[in-house]
Amino acid sequence: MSVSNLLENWAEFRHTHPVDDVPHDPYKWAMSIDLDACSGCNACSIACYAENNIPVVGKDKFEHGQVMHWMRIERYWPEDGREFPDQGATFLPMMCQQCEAAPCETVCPVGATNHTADGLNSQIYNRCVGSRYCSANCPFKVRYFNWYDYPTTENVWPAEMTQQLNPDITLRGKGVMEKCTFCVQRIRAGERAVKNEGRILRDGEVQTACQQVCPTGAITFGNLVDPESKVHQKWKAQQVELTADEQEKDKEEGGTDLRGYRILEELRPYPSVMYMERVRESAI
Amino acid sequence: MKDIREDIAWAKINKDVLKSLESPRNLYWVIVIGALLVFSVGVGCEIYQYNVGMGVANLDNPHVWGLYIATFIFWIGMSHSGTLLSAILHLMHADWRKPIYRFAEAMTTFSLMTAGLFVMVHLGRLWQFYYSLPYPNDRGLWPNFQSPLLWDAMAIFTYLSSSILFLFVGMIPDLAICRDNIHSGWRKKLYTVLALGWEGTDRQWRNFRVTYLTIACFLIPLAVSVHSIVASDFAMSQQPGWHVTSFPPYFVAGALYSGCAAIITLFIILRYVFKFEEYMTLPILKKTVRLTFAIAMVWTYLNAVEFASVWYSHDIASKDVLIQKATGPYAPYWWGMIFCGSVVPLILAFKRFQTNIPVLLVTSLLLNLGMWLERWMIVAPTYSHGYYPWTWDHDQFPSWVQWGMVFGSFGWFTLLFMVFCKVFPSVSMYEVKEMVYHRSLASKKLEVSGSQESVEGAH
Amino acid sequence: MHRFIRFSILLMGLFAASSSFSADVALEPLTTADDLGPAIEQPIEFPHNRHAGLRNPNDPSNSDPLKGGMEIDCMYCHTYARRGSVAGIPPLQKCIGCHQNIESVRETPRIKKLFEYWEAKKAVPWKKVHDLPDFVRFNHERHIKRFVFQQNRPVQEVCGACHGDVKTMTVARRQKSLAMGWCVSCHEKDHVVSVPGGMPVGSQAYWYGFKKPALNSAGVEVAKGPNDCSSCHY
Amino acid sequence: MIDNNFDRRDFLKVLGWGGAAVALSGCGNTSVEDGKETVVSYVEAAEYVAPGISVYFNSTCAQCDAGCSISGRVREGRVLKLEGNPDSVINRGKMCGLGQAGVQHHYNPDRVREPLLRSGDRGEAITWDKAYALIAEKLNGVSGDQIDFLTGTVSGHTKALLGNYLESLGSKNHFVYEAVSPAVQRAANMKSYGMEMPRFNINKAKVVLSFGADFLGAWVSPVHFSQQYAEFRKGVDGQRGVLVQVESKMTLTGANADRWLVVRPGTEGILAMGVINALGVAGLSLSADVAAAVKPYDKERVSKDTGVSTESLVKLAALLKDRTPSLVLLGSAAEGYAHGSQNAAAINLLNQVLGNVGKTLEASAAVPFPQIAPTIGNTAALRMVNNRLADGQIKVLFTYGTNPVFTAPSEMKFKENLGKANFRVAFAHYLDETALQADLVLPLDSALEDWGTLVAEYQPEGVQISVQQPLMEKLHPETRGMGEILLSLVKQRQPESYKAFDDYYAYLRTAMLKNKSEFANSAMDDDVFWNGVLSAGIINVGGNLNKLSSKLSTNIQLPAPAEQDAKYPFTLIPSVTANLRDGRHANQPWLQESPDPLTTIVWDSWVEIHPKKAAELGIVEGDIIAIESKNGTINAQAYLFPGIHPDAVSIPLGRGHEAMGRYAKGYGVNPFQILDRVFDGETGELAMHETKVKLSKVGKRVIVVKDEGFAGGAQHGKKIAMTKSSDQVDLSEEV
Repeated sequence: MSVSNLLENWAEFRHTHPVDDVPHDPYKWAMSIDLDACSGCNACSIACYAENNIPVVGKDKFEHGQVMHWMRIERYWPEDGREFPDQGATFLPMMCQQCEAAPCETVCPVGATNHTADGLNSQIYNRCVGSRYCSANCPFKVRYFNWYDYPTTENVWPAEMTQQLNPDITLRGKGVMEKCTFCVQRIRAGERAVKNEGRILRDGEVQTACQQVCPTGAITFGNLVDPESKVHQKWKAQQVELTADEQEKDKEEGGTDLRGYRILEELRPYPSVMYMERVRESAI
Repeated sequence: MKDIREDIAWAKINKDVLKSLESPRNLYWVIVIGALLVFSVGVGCEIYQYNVGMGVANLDNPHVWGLYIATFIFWIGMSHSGTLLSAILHLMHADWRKPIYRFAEAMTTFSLMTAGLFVMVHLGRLWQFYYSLPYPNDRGLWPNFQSPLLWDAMAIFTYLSSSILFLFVGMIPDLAICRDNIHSGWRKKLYTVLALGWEGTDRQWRNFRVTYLTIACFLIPLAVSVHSIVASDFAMSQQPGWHVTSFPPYFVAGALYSGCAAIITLFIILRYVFKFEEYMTLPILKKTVRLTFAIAMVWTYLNAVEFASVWYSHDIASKDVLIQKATGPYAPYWWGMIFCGSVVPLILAFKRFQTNIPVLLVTSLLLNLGMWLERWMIVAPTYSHGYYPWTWDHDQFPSWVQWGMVFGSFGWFTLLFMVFCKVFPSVSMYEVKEMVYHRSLASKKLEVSGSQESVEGAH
Repeated sequence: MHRFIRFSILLMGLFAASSSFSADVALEPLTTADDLGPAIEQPIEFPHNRHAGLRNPNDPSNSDPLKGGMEIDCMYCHTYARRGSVAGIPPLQKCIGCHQNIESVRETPRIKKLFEYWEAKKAVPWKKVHDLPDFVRFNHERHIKRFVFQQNRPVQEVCGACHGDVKTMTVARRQKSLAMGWCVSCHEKDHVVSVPGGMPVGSQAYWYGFKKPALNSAGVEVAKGPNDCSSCHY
Repeated sequence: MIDNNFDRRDFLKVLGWGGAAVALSGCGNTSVEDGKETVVSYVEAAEYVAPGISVYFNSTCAQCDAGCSISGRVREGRVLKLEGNPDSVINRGKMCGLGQAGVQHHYNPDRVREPLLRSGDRGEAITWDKAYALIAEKLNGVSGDQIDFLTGTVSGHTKALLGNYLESLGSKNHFVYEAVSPAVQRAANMKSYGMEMPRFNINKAKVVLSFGADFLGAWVSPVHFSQQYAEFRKGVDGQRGVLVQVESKMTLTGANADRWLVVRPGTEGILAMGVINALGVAGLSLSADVAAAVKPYDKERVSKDTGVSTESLVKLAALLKDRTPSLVLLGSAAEGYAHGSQNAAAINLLNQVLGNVGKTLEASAAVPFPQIAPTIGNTAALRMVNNRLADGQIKVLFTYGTNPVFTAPSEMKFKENLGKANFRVAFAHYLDETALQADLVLPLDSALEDWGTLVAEYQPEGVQISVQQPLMEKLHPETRGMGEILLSLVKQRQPESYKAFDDYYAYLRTAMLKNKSEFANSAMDDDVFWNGVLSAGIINVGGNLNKLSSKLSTNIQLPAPAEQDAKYPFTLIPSVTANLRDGRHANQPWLQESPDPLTTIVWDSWVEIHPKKAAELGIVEGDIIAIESKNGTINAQAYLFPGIHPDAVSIPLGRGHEAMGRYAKGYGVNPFQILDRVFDGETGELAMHETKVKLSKVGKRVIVVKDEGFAGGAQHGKKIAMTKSSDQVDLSEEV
């Protein structure tokens, strides 16, 4: 990439979210998570460990806040001051929201995290210098830094356990940032496979590890620009727009009976993950 | 009281200043060895951190920046002293700056060099830092020009090279004096080379003045921009407590503030160590102190502006962070910053203390402590208490590795400074001569006009 | 004074001009030059030239091993290349499959060694010649499908684009730089989408987003390779 | 000649796997390298084995007994990840966290690698021949009734072979012990429905009232129930299902309930009776004897006894009456008392009164081959073996799939009694607490290396026989499959009848082929059939559909809630977590680091105390608390947990190992140790919730290692995890 190339294509390189002249085509990966279905069982999180070579840091490092779980399950209690949480807890799977206008992308000094044309917020490990500015600017704090060289740390991957490592993913050494990738290795493999067949991916052909394992099917993943995809239909039914910082439906007086929302969308990162509110029975 | 005696002989100025380059006193060696030891603590910590990983600094997710960045801003701030004294006051024709600007400029250069180290040690993959430099490479990649961190790197690099240039250019006539007064050894060779054949001709002086003025003009916007850019590392982010419009002027004021405080400290130390009482006189100190007080009040005002704008805005998250700073686990440090930064300088308002050396030494150290705390209080609490409550983390405390490197940086700075003082004249001889000359002219004028007055009165 | 200001402005302009010029032009030769890798010692000195080299037109029976090759298709042995990300080394059984019927070379030292491995049921510890860094995900299948099948180009030309002229080598040796800029220089080129006789492409998306296929000046549909970092790094 | 005809068993025997140095360098190798690494190459390779291409093989998850069928991702001859097999009716392609950690069971660095013979305090590696000879020698002259097998739940052909071995020894002493097992419920179900484990159709119910059944976490077949739960939430006839959970300590299921009702420990039965009473009041017609039986349980009394408000009780009854069908479930929280059977009977009665039997409760199919049907464990078995050991009736004891030294309450003195047996053989994957006491430890293949079949107790549709097959070559050459060992042992006794079988694989294949007609068309070619079975990983047979009887029993004796013990004022609830269960997988690091869903604590045990009670006692989070029962004291960090009855404290089971390797040893405490020795009156099961404890501060405080941050579970006004009331949503418009 030369300077003239940079200048000529400046507008293209700097597109961080789809605009009218360059829409997402043919892919925009997005997710929908139904909190009413999520039971908080943590299977997705463990699937993520298994798929993405996430190190188990151990008790001491966990205590220091250096855990690496790309997907964490948050547990919220109702805040109405009752003696017992008699409507249970709310579980929320939180991982990189693959924001369309991601705060992390603009600040990285070396461009190690940037937006792909298929709507992912990619993290290029080998480009990362470890300034951690991306994490500093992430409103969701879903980026995890390799504070130690986990591959060589004792008891993280003893010799036998190295055989479990997924060879499709780079093993991250010390000093690089990492985060949920929407299982980009599966997306790329899928894209390659269908290119050979001369078509684009159909809904369900690529599953993320968390989606695949979720016993209650709370996680839906797919191509948002494909009208056939479940995720497209869900977003549409919930009237959630990718590039809105306040949803049209939320402007109605008294709210709506739709459950879809995105977290911290008022900050305008345009997250690619839509959550659907938990429901609690009113008759009891 | 006069800020310099107008009857100092020029030869004496040369002699006094050149003496400071010669045979170091024991005290000098004590300081150098002490500085080396302190620096080696920092080096040891860095070696450990480099080998084991950033985790030993006890940083965590989301607490990804710590004392390194806070101290980095601190040192960048310190660097503004030299620019202020040499460039700004030079343009304003405040000639009392003349005996002290040289070391202030040296301070600029060295604190920038120290600050640069912190950018380095804070990188997770130090060995790959060159990825952030824009140079044509085999990968065909450029750094991300949108990132304030990249602007930062460029601004600091530019500022560092300009201030070295400024320091050097301003020193040329003095280097020639050194060259002419020292007759053998490596010093002779060094000064001969660095003096660039200075002979003191009119033409040389004329060109010298213009060059110096040009660089000074160039440096002032640079100094302002450097700290504005450092401020934009924070202000351009989206985080509560960082995303503040008034950060650039706030940072610049803070920088000038800590720079002035550091000048007072070094003024006192140099005056004592090198016996520069005749040049670094109390009236000059007094002026510096008054300047410091003024800047302290500006800083306090900007602080109040920031708090007020957060308080009266509807930015709940920022307000939360502010409340956390004042009441949470960081409260002692935050109130410490308010005390050191806004209350302690009130001492400087009293005439009695404006020339009281022990009080000023303690005060200036406290001011700098306050400014250092300020930087830490900008960086850390936002991490502890960001947008996302689940990740709030209030018990992160820097480990000894971080403290060690902060400590070590003072050793590094002192070391550089001490070496500088022995190699280069830390008081500008030609400008002091100028000052003495101007003062003698002025007093003659005064005598003449005074006598006329009395003559008139006699009439 | 004005002289100095003018002079410094002139200097700055010169600096800006020269640096942007150098940044602009320096790249091409930097990345496309051949870059010969070190010679590698393999457990068996495999003669690629004998297997893949061109036939000697003067020797139709192909009896003289020093004079000509057998023009075996690269993918006859490196059969995984069209199926997966790695081209792979054929299983020993494939070598034996042919060589047990070629009596003429049965007693040569290399083939004897080969049979020793086979009898011990031990895989030959071939060394990697083209070993990309661990964070690079190169996919052979896509490149083979794109250029051999869809563009109908000769196999040796397509493989040779990255592996060099292997048919002239004994033990393979890296000839191309394989550095990132070198890869990118090819991905930035316009490649013809399809040719008559090539595999039809269907409604396939050649692009990821911005770089859609376009008609070039000759009216032929061309497309560039993917240019996202995360196409190869994840 | 080249043999291209690959035997199915050899598919993994690919030599020269070059991944030994599995790219641990990560980002280290930053430039192109030449000639440093070796290529993955094979001597012979089947068509489907290609470098860089993953192959999926179906097998069965052995992490618990639910029988989920899995699909293992295999590449370059090593298994990388376990995924669900979509064809399995039990898990339909889904998995739980525990199941996925199966790879860490397989690759665990602390596995036993060769047979170990006790020599003083150490284990000495011996050969298998020597081990078998030793067993033969030790069994010589010992009469059959002095030889006992203590195992965990067994099923499939392992069980059949084990039965044959016992028979050859002349022993009938096969005791099946599971420390965490719904055994009381089975007995109660048998009485009420004529079946131990009927089918629960959560997805067909409009209201699920669960008395402590953690069906989303650790109860019976959680992955299957989670899927049912998802359907249930989406709605039956457009009406979203309502979950009401009754328990004293919130489980994962309780945390997902629309209404979580906290009850005084042990009063679940009273509440069930109270609900029946309230249903009667609300107008549901009750038969005379039921009405009579529930008469004393008017809402005021029930409210007073259980702590549930009368208002909630009335609302609950109204909901149950309005929305049918409903389903009442019964879990360990209700079973774990001396009157557990009575609680269970009352809860089953509620189900019957609501008319759920036959609608949401259906008969399950019986396994057509009783010799491979699961033998389900309980705690009564432990009690019997312990008594036999104490009385010196056991000369040779074999243990398999269970860790009684860890899970038996210390008051039973199981460890001491174990010493009274002459010869103890442990079949073990790891040196766990029980294996450490053994004289001979026989190392087992991991579940991913072994052949076998598994039949789950809970069968959602017909009967699924899950086939277990190796996903890769043995990691350690000197381990053996359980079936393999049993075959060798039984060959010692009856060489003639088993000489046809070279190995367990041959036995398994023959045994399956023998019943080919049951599974498929009997005319099918043997190889075709067998390969089909292996590729599917499961066999579905219709099974004999039983009929569910519904026998109303109103003879329920519920004791009044126990008065608070002045000395030991708290009830200890040993909680079963989804990931760690009874602790047999505590050495799998993913499970240790996976935060407990409710407290988010990792790598350690904790004691849950209600914040109100904690404030009374001056306890804050992280205080080390001594929890003292009559039988001992354990120290654990305090965690203030709103989802627990103030008179109860809870400690999770599964941690506190003193053995089992680097990831388990020394993390947390083991509440099994301090359990009181109280048994259910009818079934003799250990009443796990009957332990009374007192708390005292030790005077130390630690930082609780957990994922939850300073803000706890609060959102501070940010819209993060949102909730809507069901009358505000319209689920019918959703996709």
